[in-house]
Order: sequence, then C-alpha cells, then structure tokens
Amino acid sequence: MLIFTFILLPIISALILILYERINSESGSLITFATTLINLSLSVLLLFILNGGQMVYHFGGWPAPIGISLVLDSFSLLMLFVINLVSCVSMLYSIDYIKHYDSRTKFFILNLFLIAGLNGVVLAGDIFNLYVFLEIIAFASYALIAFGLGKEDMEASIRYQVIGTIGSFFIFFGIGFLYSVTGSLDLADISKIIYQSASTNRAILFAIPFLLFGFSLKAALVPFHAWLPDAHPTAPAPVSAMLSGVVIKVSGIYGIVRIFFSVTGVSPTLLNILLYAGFISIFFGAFAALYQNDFKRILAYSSISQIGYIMLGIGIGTPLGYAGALLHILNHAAFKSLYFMVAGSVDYATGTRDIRKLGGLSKKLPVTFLASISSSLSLAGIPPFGGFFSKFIIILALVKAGKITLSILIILSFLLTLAYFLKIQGKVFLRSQNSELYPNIKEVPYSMRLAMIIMAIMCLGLGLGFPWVLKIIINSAVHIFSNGVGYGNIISGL
Amino acid sequence: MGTLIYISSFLLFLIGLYCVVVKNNLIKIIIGIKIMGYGVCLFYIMISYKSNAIAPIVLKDAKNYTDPYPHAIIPAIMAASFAAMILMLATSIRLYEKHKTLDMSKIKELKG
Amino acid sequence: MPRVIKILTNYVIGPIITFGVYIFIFGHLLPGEGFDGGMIVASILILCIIVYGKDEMEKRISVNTAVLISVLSAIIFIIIGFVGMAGLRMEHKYFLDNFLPQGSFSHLFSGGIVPILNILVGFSVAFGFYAIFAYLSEYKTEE
Amino acid sequence: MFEILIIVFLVFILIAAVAAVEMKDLLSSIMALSVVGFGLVIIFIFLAAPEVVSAQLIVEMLCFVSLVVVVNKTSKTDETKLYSMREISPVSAGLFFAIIFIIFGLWGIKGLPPFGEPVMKVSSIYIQKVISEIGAKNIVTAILMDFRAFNTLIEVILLITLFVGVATILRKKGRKDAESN
Repeated sequence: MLIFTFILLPIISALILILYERINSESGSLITFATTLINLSLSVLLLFILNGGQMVYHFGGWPAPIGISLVLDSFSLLMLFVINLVSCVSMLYSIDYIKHYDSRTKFFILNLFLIAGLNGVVLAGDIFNLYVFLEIIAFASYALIAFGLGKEDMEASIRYQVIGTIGSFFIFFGIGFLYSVTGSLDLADISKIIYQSASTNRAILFAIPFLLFGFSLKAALVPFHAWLPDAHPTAPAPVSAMLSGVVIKVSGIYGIVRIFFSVTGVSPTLLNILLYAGFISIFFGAFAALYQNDFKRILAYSSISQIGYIMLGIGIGTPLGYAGALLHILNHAAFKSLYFMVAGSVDYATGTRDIRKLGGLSKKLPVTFLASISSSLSLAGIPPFGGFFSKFIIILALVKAGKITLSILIILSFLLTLAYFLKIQGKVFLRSQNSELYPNIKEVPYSMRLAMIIMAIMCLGLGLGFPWVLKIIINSAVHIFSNGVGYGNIISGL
Repeated sequence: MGTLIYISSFLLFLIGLYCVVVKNNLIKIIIGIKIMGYGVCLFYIMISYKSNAIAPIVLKDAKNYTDPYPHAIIPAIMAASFAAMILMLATSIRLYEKHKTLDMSKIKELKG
Repeated sequence: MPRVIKILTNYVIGPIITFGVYIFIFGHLLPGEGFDGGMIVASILILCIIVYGKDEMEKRISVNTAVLISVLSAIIFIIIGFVGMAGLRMEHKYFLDNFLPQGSFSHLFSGGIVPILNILVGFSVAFGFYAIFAYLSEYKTEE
Repeated sequence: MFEILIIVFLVFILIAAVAAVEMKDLLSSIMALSVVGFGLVIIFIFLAAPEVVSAQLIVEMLCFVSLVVVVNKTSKTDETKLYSMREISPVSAGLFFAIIFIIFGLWGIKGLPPFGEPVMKVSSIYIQKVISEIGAKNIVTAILMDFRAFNTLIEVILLITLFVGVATILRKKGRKDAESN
C-alpha cells in the first residue's frame, strides 16, 4: 500500500495552490477539504486492513539503514487517524470561518503544509527525517498563529517562535549525540545498536535530557508551557483547534514515546519524571484556567492540564496506563478541537472572546450550544461521553500500580475540570441575556455548524463505541509500548 | 585530548542559550538563536572529522575520507535556520510597527 | 546608491552568476551542492536588489515569477520521483529511484538523476531566497 | 600541530560570541556575530568539509545583510536595558544552570568516540556504493540526491513553507474587521 500518499498528497495540492494563488488569491478551500477527506478515508481504511501489523516503504529501493523508509505500526496509525480526523473537520470549519481574513489561499497553503508535516512525523522511520518534519510543523504554525496580523498575534507568534526554535535545537543536539555514538540515522538501526552495545554509554545518557527537554518544550509541559496560553487565543479558531488537538500531541508526546520507548529504552527514573511532570501540569493548568476571562485562554490552560493526564498515563508504566493515555489522546483531540470550534463560532457571531460580556447565547446560537454541551460533558468525564472512559482507565491504572494517594488527588482534579467547564457554560450560554451590546446575533454559517455536529457525534461515538475502540485501535497500539526496544528487530526484519 | 574538543561547540550552544534567556531586546534574542545554531552545526562537523583523511570527493588513490553523512545534512539545516531567522525578523518588524519598541519586557506589560 | 557601486556591480554580476550556476550544474563532480549553488545565485540577486533598488529589479525578475520558478522546480522534482516509480528498469519500482543510466565515471552525464535533482534544487533555492529578500526589503513601516 | 590551530580558532570564536551577546550597540553586536560566522568558516576548512564551507560563507553574508537591513528599518538605538536589579535574578539563574550543564556535559562527552575517529557505520557503505553503483564523484551530493533524495525534497518543501510564511506575515491587511487590535 502506498503510505507516502499521506505526505505527498497535501504537498502536491499545496504547491498547486501556490500556483493558483496568482490567479485568485481568495480561493482554495475546496481543494484543501478534498485532500484532507481523501487522507481521512485512507487512514480509516488502513485501520481495518492493518490490525496490529507493520508496514514499511523504502524510498529509492535502498534497504533500511542506507535509504530512508516510512514505518507504519499501530501506534502511528492511531496518531494518523487523530491527525486526519481533526484536520478534515477543521478544514470544513474554516471554509466559512476564514471569510473574516484577507488573502485566504495562503491560509490553506500553510494548513496543507502543516498536515503534511504532521503525517510525516508520525510516519518517519528516519530520525533526521522526523526532525525535518518537526520543523515543517513548527514553521507552518508560526505563520498560522500570526495570520491575523493583530498586535497580540505578532507577540504570541514571536514568543512561540523563540521557544519553538530552542526546542528544535535541543532535539537536533540530542540527535547529534545519537548519530555520533551509533553511526546511523535510521530509528530501527539506532535502537538495535543501542540495545546491543551502547545502552549504558555516557553520551546516550547525556543525550536523553536534551531530547526530553526539546520534546517537552514542544508538548508544553509545565515548566515550559509559557508559549501555549498566548499562542491559542489570538490564532484563528481552526488553527488553535489543530494546535491543541493535534500538534502538541504529535510533536511532543509522539516524539517522547517514539524516541524513549522504541529507541533508547525507557528507565524507571524517566517514567517517574513523566509521571510527576504530568501530575504538576494537571493541577497547574486546572487552577490557572479558573482565573481567566478569555474563552480561548481557559481552553488553552485546560489543554495543558489534559496533556498532563496523558503524561500521567504514560508515566505509570503499566499496559493499562498506556491504554488510558492513548484513549485520552483520541478523546482529547475530539472534544478539545470541538470546544475551540465552539469558541471560534461564538467569536464569529459576537466578535468578542471575553466571557464577562457574553451571556444567554443558548437561544441565539442553538447548534453551537448543543456542540458545547457534548464537548464539555466529554471534557468533564460524564459517563456516556468518551472523556469518562479514558480518565477512568487512568485512575484504574493508578490504583493497580499501587499509587493510591495520587489517584485520590486525580479524582479531586476532576472537580477542578468540572468547575471551569461550569464557569464557561454558565457565563457564555446559560446566563440571562445581559448584553444588549449584541442585538443582531445570527447563527453561524452552515459549514461551521456541520463541522461542529460531526465532531460532537465523534465525541459521543468514542464514548458509546468504547469496547470497539479499545479492541481495534488501542490494544494493538499498547504492544508498541510494551515490547519497547524490540521495535528495532521487528522493523528491520521487514 | 580525545573528546575534550567537543566542549567548545557545547559552550557556544550555552552562550546562545544564555543570551536568549537573559536578554530582552528582540534583535539580541535573534542573535542568541543564531549562535545556538552555529554551536549545533559545529558539533556535527566535529563529529565527522577524521584525522589525515581528505574531503569526501572520490579520487583514484585516496583511501579514507571524512564522514560524508553530516556534510549532507548541515547545509540544508543552515539554509532552514537562516530562513527561520528572516521569519523572526519579519515578525519583529511588524511588532516594532505596532508596539514602537523591540523590548520584550515592555511588550509583555503592554498586553496586560 | 553612489554610482561607483552601480558600475562595480555591473562587472561583478556576470562572473558570480556563472560561478553559482557552475556549482550546481557540476555539483555531482565538484564539491558543490544544490543548496550552495542556489544560495550563491541568490546572494548576487540580493546584491542587485540593494544596489539597483527594488522597483528596478521588479521589472527584470518580479517576485511572482521567482516564486513560480521555485515552486515549478519543486513540482518537477516530485514528477521525477513518480517517473522513477513507474519502473523503467524492471527491478526498481520505488519513489525517487535512480532510473537513468549510470554514465561514464567523471564526465558531466554520470550518476543517473543526481545532476538533474541538483539543478532543480539549485533553481528552487536561488529564486526562493530572492523572493524572501524581496518581501523583506519592499516592506515599508508606516512611520 | 593541526588540532592546535583548530583550538586557537575555537577560543577566538567563543570570545567573539561572548562579545556579540554582551555588546550594547546592536550594529556592533551584529558585527561580532559575523566574526563568529566567518571564524566558523575557517574551522570548517580545517575540518575538510567543502560543501559546508560554501554554505556557511553565503549564509553568513546573507544573514549579516538582512540583520542590518532590519535594524535600519526598526530601532537603530542600542539595547536600552541596563543591569538593573530585575536583571540580576535571571542572569544568576542562567549562570547557575549553565555551570550544572557544563559539569554534566564534561561527564557525558567522554562517551563519544575520540575526535579523529568517527564511527562511519553507514557512511562506509555509502562510499563503496557511490563508486560502484552511482558513479557520481561527489559522495555528499550522491547521498543528498540519491540515497536520501526524499529528505532533500522535504528540505525544499521546508524552504517553500518559510517563503509562504514570510509572505503571509508581511502582507498588507490581515483581519478585515480588526475589532480589538
């Protein structure tokens, strides 16, 4: 099967759009939506064909350690499905949302390059190729955050650029250490060499903090989260939906899992670092979200705390913890991108994001209200919706791993998430109409409503179809974590 | 003097990191990032050096060459980090036009 | 710009452009790469922007044609990849495969698709950096 | 004798880098930055890397030119911040963090292969294959365009995203109803 269509299709359509932009600089939405739809259907097709197996594609006919190869195993297939789902829905959403902005084709070109970079990181079998795709994601999202050319957009973009470049240089320095000790750049090759001869080499132990520092900078874990709360509110809604739904997970968590679980092998101290980093970011994000008045800033801080849940799940170290973390990646991508779309349509209809001025929109914006109910219930973890199951599995894994005090504190953190979700729902939708400021609010256009409905159904479907989701997607992905460094023998065997 | 020489690229990296963390002026931050980039590229080329070996051009009698792998990687990364620096300069021009100052501490207070 | 610089650049442009184009055409024989040759050509074009001023250069090479050339050469790069996949040589069926004959060792037409890709990367990088610098210099901050 | 020359230039570059960081006036710190760049060019000549020499030379020139163009467009005045009290805390934190990093680095660098002997596991295969199967004289270009051709394609795509990115940031109008900003 041709795995490289996930990367080349967006690139080709983006290049065509650059040529087309000279003729009509306001079009391009249909080509983008068609590309993401093809990619989504391809990834769903692969979900059914490839249950648990691996797929490798060598470029130029050279075998693995010499040429470049794309590797698709079940964990990257799960991430591929998340990427293409969120990008397809956000492109549908942005067909009408982007009417507020100027020179729209550039927005779609940059989004296509962003999607190509995301698919590339997930499929890369070569560690330097993975770094170049990380840079494509970073540069595309720098320009997308600054798309509005406003005073805050520029400041948020420059801050994200500085922190993102530092993260990239740390990762590149770590790759340099890996190359100089092992002599090859292929992921499977490096993991085999490290596993056989160099697992206690000082340089590898010295490279691990560099890589961890770089990837956690990109995943916005607590000590390095400074750029996230500024980057999200000012970015256009589909971009911030992609950013917090997918980009943080792919360039942060996927990098940590792929490099540390499959290549250098994970040590108990590293797992504990991930566990407590996740724990701190849960509480930091939740507390900070309580004191914000900007709709999207609350969501940005809640993204930090939800990423903390995923880190917590990975940090536990047991297969149950991995299953909970992976399921939460899927659920968080669904409900957080939906909630950002809801925030975007409230911003589109009323023109402001300050929840103090908003109120009583449930009657004026019925579809948006319905979608916000589905996403906030899933965020808070109410049973029929997806969010409940992933958090429940993480709690179960914590209890089984014997960390009782931690699990009690995590249950307390549920109340915090409940608190800030009630704050948003109450102030924005349910409160009596206090604002004669916005007399002529009319419902958002069709494509935005359709996108929100699709994502709301997805949130509900992940909850109701939970046993099927667990069996098809999650179980095979958990093996990637458990067999760890065996990744090298399996992949180079193909 | 086996591996001590690598410390120089490591120091260059740290000087760049120090400049980015401490300085407030935007152009100084961009200079700090440029120095970090030089440090990393220097590290890659120092790895690939082989004593008494010639440059990786195939000659009839030559037997050992320096490691050609990082030489293929570094020019592309240099071009990318140069273009990234122009992206940062473009954003700082726009920032200067809106905020009339390039001092990040003042810009942060303005946002409130 | 004072006249003496204008006259000097008239003389300098010819040799440097040929040097840059020489590097990425003979890239597979001599120590040159697509990226280096492209950047040499880009640096001389940027010198023309500074010396002759942007509107003068706009008449010769407009920013749109520069972006057009750099994107077209990237598209041709992908097309060559797909041609390789079509499998002219039976056993090779992969994207970006070296399908052209190997040619004699140290002559111009040796090394399969390596020289062609080198030239394409050279053009794409040269006109791309020219376009990026044209954007930077034409932007006037409204005082 | 050869390595001593490299060490002399490395020390020279470190001093120039510290100068570039600490100088007050922007234009002179850009000048110090280009001293670091061109010193690096000389070191790459010693380390027998011809492609990287030309790449670094040109990138350094373009970087110097664009920095000066931008500084002329914005604030030519030097950096306004003097060493006030507020400055001391990040400086001391930065220095303390740097010292820990250097000590850990000294310990970690011992694990790397010594300076003159690179582990050429994959590159030795490349050198044999270039002569036998590809026939291009320049191994680096053969690696770049044949063994890792997909990587070069992605680098070109990376540069094109940056060109579009700069074009979006420097365009005339952004948001139509710029209500808040």
